[in-house]
Amino acid sequence: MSLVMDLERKGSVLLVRLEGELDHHTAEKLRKQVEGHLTNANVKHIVLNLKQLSFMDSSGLGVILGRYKQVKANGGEMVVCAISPAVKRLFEMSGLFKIIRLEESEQFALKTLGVA
Amino acid sequence: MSLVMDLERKGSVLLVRLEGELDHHTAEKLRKQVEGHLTNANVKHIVLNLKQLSFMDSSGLGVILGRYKQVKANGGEMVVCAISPAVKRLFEMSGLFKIIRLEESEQFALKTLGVA
Amino acid sequence: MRNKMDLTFSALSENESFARVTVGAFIAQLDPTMDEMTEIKTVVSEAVTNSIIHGYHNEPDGMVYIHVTLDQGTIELTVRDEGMGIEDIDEARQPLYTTKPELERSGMGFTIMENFMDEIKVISEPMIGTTVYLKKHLTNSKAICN
Amino acid sequence: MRNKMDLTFSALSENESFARVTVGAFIAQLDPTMDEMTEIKTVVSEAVTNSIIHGYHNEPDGMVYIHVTLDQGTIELTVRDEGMGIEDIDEARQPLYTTKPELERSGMGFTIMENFMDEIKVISEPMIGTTVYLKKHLTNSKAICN
Ligand SMILES: Nc1ncnc2c1ncn2[C@@H]1O[C@H](COP(=O)(O)OP(=O)(O)O)[C@@H](O)[C@H]1O
Ligand SMILES: Nc1ncnc2c1ncn2[C@@H]1O[C@H](COP(=O)(O)OP(=O)(O)O)[C@@H](O)[C@H]1O
Repeated sequence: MSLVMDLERKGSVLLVRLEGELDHHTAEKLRKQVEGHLTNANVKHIVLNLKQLSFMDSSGLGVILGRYKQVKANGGEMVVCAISPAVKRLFEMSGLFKIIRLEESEQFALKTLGVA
Repeated sequence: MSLVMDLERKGSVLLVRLEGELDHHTAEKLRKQVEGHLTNANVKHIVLNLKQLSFMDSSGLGVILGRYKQVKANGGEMVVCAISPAVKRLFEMSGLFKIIRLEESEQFALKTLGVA
Repeated sequence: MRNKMDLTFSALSENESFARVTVGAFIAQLDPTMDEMTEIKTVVSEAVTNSIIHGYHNEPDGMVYIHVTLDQGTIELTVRDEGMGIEDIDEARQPLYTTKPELERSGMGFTIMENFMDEIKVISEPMIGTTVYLKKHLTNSKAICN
Repeated sequence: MRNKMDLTFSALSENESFARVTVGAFIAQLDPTMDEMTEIKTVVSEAVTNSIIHGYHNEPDGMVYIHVTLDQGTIELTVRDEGMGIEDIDEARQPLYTTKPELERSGMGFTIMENFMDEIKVISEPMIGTTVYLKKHLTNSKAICN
């Protein structure tokens, strides 16, 4: 089991869909992929769809927090959607919801950022 | 993963459908189940449907051979059907096809024994 | 039923998921709930990742040692390395504390372990290594009746 | 990439499937074909079952030891016990030979190991124990390029 990443730009939003397991091993790959797309000057926000994510640990929190800081520095926002109860617990434990917005669905998340 | 056994009498035939993994641990359970049904005087033959079997090793060969001997002693036959290439290799290696008949499908196996 | 296993493997990040799968397959015998399974796998991931990153600084020659005992529905899990060790354990266990922010560590590993398990003990000595001992009792009835 | 692991567990028949899953999860890194995966799992099952049944006579206090090394697409697998041992190894390796027909053993364990692996070595001493050393080179290109 590893991580499948699907990245797509929609206007000013980088939509990132993850499938599989996000741990220390796969977090580095995700970091590189997302950073590659963030060099695009049009990208301001990130929407992270975790619907197909079957596992995540604190390395996942780290890489998400890292990307949050990057978009924040450019005045952008980070929104996560479709998260499992297990991932939700990790977000709550770490206080990540104070800075990262949670939305039910991808479509709704995109809408709040004026896309889709 | 363990073994799910589905046993059903059809006339003189005991139809045994296996799902999951047949190894030393689960072979003993299978032996007991089948022997319980073989006490029924009406049962003469065994049809073994291995379509849903995802794993088998030499302990599986042993328990199948053991049941073959029991039906053989009563003048009955043992027929296996719907086996995977992996299981087929084990049967070939051990020469089990010399004594146990292979049929494509469960329906066909039952028909050759005058049932269904 | 009492059952135990030891697992030792190279300190490679590829082995993080392997360690989770292995411990998960072993505890499956106790028929844990989905939540308990996730908690155990997460905890294994945290402790093993720490040994690889902090204990051995990603040096794959190091070995990570896992020991699991199952007894009457109780899981005892030990993750050990012969790496760097921890200077100040109390400080290390603080939420959000990390010595490797440049690797985007969140500092939540120990906090997650504490939250997901009933008991945690950390024994560490600089230059000798670190042992994390974790314990959890499953709520499941099958486990208790075994 | 060179990667290795050691696994030790109680001689319980419940652990046969656990051993298969664990070795399977470890070798998955080499991206074997489905056939190769089945062959390795079968071989693990045969050797582990032998240690439990023949080595330890189903006595769960005994421990079974597995060692796996992955190197350039080659799998080296060792299964060891500290049980009964084998008097005559050549005789034991004959197809259909078994000392436990009453347990419905087929006597095909060693034959399957020989057929599914490229190399097999059996070292055994009565009252000391048995070590089965197995080797297989994967045909897969990813494994070779690693
Ligand atoms: N096995 C270990 N060996 C050495 N240091 C460790 C080990 N485990 C944890 N630490 C130390 O404890 C700190 C906190 O660990 P943790 O809560 O898991 O957060 P993180 O891994 O995100 O840094 C680490 O940053 C590290 O300094
Ligand atoms: N680990 C072991 N310890 C002791 N004896 C063994 C061991 N493995 C195999 N043997 C002996 O070798 C014989 C043949 O083994 P095998 O080919 O696997 O067939 P089976 O397990 O069906 O008997 C066994 O019956 C047993 O006498």
